[in-house]
Amino acid sequence: MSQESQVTQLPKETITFNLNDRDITVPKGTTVMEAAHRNDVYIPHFCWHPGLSIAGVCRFCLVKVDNRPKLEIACNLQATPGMKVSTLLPEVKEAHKWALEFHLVNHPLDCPICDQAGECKLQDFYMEVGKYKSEMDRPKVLKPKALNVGSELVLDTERCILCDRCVRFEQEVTKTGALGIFNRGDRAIVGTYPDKKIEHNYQDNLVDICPVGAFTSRDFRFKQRVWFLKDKPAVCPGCSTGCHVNVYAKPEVRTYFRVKPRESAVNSHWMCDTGRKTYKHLNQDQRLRFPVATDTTGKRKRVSTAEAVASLVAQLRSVAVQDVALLVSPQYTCEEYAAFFDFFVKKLGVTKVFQWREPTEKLEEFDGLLYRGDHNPNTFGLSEALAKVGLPKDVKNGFDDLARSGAKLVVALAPEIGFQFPSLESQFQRLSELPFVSVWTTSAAAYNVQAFKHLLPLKGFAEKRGSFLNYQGKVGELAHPFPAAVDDAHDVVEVVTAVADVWAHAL
Amino acid sequence: MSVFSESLQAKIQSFLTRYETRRSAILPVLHAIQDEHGWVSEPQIEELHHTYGLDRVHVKEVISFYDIYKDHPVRKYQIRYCKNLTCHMLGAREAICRIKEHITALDAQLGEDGPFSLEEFPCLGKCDGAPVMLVNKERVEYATVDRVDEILAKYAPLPKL
Amino acid sequence: MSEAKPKIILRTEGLPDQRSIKTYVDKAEGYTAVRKVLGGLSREQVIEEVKQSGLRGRGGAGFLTGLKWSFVPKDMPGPKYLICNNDESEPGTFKDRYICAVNPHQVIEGMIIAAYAIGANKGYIYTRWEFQEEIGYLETAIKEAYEAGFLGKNLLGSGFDFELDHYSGAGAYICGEETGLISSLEGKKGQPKVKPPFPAVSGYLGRPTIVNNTETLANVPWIINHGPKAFRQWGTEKSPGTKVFSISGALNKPGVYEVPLGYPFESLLNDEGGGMQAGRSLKALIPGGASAPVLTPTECEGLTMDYEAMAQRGTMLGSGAVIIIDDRQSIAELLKVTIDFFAHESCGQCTPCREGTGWLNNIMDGILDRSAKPDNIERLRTVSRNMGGKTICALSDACAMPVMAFVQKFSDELHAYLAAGSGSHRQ
Amino acid sequence: MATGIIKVAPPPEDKNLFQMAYGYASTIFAGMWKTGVIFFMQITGLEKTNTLEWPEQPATYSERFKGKHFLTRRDDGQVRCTACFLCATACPAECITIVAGQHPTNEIEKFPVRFEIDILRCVFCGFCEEACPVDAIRLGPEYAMAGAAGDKWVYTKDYLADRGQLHGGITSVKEENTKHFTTDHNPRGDDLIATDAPHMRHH
Repeated sequence: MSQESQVTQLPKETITFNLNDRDITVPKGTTVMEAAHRNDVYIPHFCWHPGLSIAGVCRFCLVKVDNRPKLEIACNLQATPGMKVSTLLPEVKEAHKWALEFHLVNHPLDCPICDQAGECKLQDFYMEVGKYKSEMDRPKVLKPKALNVGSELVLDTERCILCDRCVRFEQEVTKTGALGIFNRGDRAIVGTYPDKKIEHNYQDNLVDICPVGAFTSRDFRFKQRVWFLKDKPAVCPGCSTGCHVNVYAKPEVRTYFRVKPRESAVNSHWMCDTGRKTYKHLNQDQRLRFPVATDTTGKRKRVSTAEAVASLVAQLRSVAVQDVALLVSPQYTCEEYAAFFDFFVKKLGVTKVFQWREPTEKLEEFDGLLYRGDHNPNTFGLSEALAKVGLPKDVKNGFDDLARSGAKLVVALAPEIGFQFPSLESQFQRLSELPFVSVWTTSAAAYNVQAFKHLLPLKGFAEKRGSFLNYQGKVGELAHPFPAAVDDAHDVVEVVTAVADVWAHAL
Repeated sequence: MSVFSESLQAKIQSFLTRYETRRSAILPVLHAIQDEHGWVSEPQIEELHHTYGLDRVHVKEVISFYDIYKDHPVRKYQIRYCKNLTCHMLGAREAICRIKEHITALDAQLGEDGPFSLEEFPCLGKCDGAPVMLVNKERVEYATVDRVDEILAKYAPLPKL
Repeated sequence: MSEAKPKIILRTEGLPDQRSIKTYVDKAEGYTAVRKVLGGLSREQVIEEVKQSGLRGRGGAGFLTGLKWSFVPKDMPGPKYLICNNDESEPGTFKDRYICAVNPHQVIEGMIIAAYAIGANKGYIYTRWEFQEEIGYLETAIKEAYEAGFLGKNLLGSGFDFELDHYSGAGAYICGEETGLISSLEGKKGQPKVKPPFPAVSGYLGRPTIVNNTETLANVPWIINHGPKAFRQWGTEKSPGTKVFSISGALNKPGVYEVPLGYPFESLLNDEGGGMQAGRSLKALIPGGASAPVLTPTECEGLTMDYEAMAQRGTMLGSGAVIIIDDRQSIAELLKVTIDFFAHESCGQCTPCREGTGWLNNIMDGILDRSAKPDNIERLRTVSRNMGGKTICALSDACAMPVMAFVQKFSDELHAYLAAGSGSHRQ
Repeated sequence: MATGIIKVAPPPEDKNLFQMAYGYASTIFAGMWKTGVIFFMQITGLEKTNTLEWPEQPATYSERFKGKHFLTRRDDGQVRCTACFLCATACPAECITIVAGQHPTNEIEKFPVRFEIDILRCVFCGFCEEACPVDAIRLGPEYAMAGAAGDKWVYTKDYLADRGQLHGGITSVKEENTKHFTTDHNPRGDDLIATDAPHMRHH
């Protein structure tokens, strides 16, 4: 992203200045705010955002510079050699107190019903520098609330502090310019042109950058209070860009609630709305809850993982290796591919390996910001893994070849993100016509296909360790898994190990 | 089919090329539209957006920001009465009350077709003629409460109060 | 003493057909300065002349004009711009309007010289919409100047081009602030821009831009013609030259008068202004437009009209808008009017100004309808103190300063108004 | 006889059996007389009894007794609760389950689609009452909560807001903080959103 490239292309020469009695060396031309941001000194602010241009309107990041009469805003203050800057002096704190008071003068007391509560800058600063006894004893200015400004958004202009971040985001990042600030003085309200909506695929970023509860996400609206949620870093499985994200869940109820971007070189501060929906399939109502196998009468029934593995091995023994085929979707981690191919290709010598891809996909598509036509997180990794075991690495949908191959037993790693596969159902149908298919999947959709005789529940991307390789081959780490929302779920590595064990002992 | 008259279209075109950037033309264009129509309607903004490439959000922002631009229909005679310091000291408040009385009376008869609308205006920069008001574009000085009646009568017949 | 009074700006005042280029050229050595400059003065020389003269910006801040010009980067390729700030919106100020009505050509000549000095080839005169007549005068003047060959390509064969255009505002006080004016000229909301960068380096469309007040520019031709020394013969050491004052209030002869800086307030009030109207006496004085702190009669004693004397008394000369408040006025009402103005005109960008002016206005409503508590009067000061000096432009100070002065100097009357019900002698 | 600090009363030497019997009998009779009189007074209602015949006679507790919870209402009869989850947050027994939703009407933005208290978990600490910013939940003077197996131990919103004992619900007199949903200077005030109550899983 552009912001990143700026960071990398900064001029060589650096300057040193003093911030809170601590010498800080930064590239020439850096503002005090950036310098503080990079050196973990927190200067309170509303309108400044590392991913956006400088507006300097909230007047909250006031700092004291030695030998200068007035307080200055850190976001537009260039660090110069030898400059002494302080954010701790009483006069600065007093200024912050009043800056906050001015923000709160017309801010409604919506905290009980505001989704931002708990991660709201106004609340945080109020705890820090609040005038606990407000001097405002006059009626507040009222503005329109709960407006529908986009498919993903709800706007409350009364909570808005007019920091201008959303307007700049629309102008600078998405270049759609759908938002403006109308009227002037304390009558100013942010909004879209009458009856026009925000339509792009990056709406929820407005919710993220909004320092208060003016923009709230329609998907997350009222679902949970944020202080109940735990977040863990992960990588978005929505497309081959592999944005770095945080997944938010409430482990006590084993429910996932939202996905938010995490600052990184890959995606800067942003991510698309499609990616934000990748938590839904992790919730229990959409998960395959238990392994399924057939009993002697050939009837489907719930079994333990051990039984499922045993029956799979039995099936494997009953057919010749050249009749075994693997159908692999590019939505699993490199580690999983390694283990999978290690056993089936290297050990068993299976040669029929096909990719499970979406026939309608347009790989070269790109929206110019983040979202890519390849809706799989690990196409790159799969090709690598295939190449490693000496198989063709070219990216193509292998369904037809599979049908022609006359395989009698297929082990299929089904796609995890179902909504990225419009033709998933028809693919299931085609697959179910084959003699024996063992479908390894996270989703309950496969269970509803009666013809599937053998199903193994897998963990979702937020529940396992591993790594994706994005379109550039950059590594995206999945290092902090949540406990699986489904008891019987395992990742491919665990399943394959089990299969290998049984296979070995059965010899 | 354009919502603008031939002459107005020509004017707008000339403004678009007159300044360094197209956007700079927004203010003059809006002035031109208001001189002809008195206010700026949404269809007009839409045409500016689509035909003349003036972004509708930018135009709306400008209209809402500046006092002169109106996004709702206006009366035949818009009175802008200065209520600032000097005019206030020399009797603006009483005159404004008087004008309001007239307008209420007129509106009682004519409703929306009443000839006058009143806007208490920040400042008109003619303090040596205070109290001063603008009727449309015409500046009227010494518009004290005792002269208000005759001044308004020049524009439209007034009912007895 | 009025015959001894110098005329630098209003030289064609009262002459027949005063606005026309003919009168200007015949009677007021019109366009001789341009000839002199284009005839062989270098840019540096022009700037030096103006620096020497000690000419200070007449728009309100009183910044040294020559110094301002010298900030423009010399050898920077690409266009530069000169803008004449004719958006005179400060309540009580109407001098620029009068200058445009009396002697528009001198402004234009001043612009040509200034443009030459900073190397700008495009200029704009930004006039507020309310000055419909004067906009007419300016446009004819510009036309005349083009016909006479003082505007356009290759002026007087010097190879210097200068195009001048007129731009009309749309009713926003904040467009009088130079960066606000630039935003407006770019077709945006008239919201001031964060500084740095300053307009002299990156202004209109990100190009070097100088914004000067109408009166300031009108001074330039005279300085070029007669030299800095002659200019300094009037006014004080730090505030040389003359100043065009606009005097208003309950006077016998309110109007626009050009007098040397340092001119005694007494004579300005009684000679030029013709004294207070019968039966009225001076209650207070606002010496520099609505944003200047108010002065009590005692503070007015021995007051001279120049930047230092005003600063000394904790107020400012501003744009030279002298507002006389007579004894029939209610301070509470005037304070409401002042605050209401700034609350209406705040551009809504910076929080302290947006919310602060609104809050003050809100309190004033309470005081006028007497629903406010007595401590609200002191709160006016607390709020003002904390909104001042914290914003992009000076509007929040412009609101805070007069409020603090009013409340400090007339707090008894305000309390009486709130308590007794009527502080006004009108009812 | 030990003489010292402790004085021991001498045994009744000069009392004969009859005297002793009289002594005991008289006290017994005195006691029975007293009892008899009170018994007579009370059954004839001449004296007030200090016990009551529960459950036929109800016992009333003080208003401040922290008994069974109830949800207060607005003047318009709507449940006042704004589903802010503060009670659930404060609850040490984690016995409160709330599902919030978008209210169909515009006056109220957020409201509890479900509000449940698992009374078997509740410890009657009253923290919910303390935490509530809008005086929506209170602990009332009802104390009798005995029940048989199979009874409803999870109180629903309707039960909490309106059960027989509440006589049509208690209205809290707290004044509303102003909400602004009108269309003036609002380009699209008619376009207020109304989302469905979000679906929530529970284990």
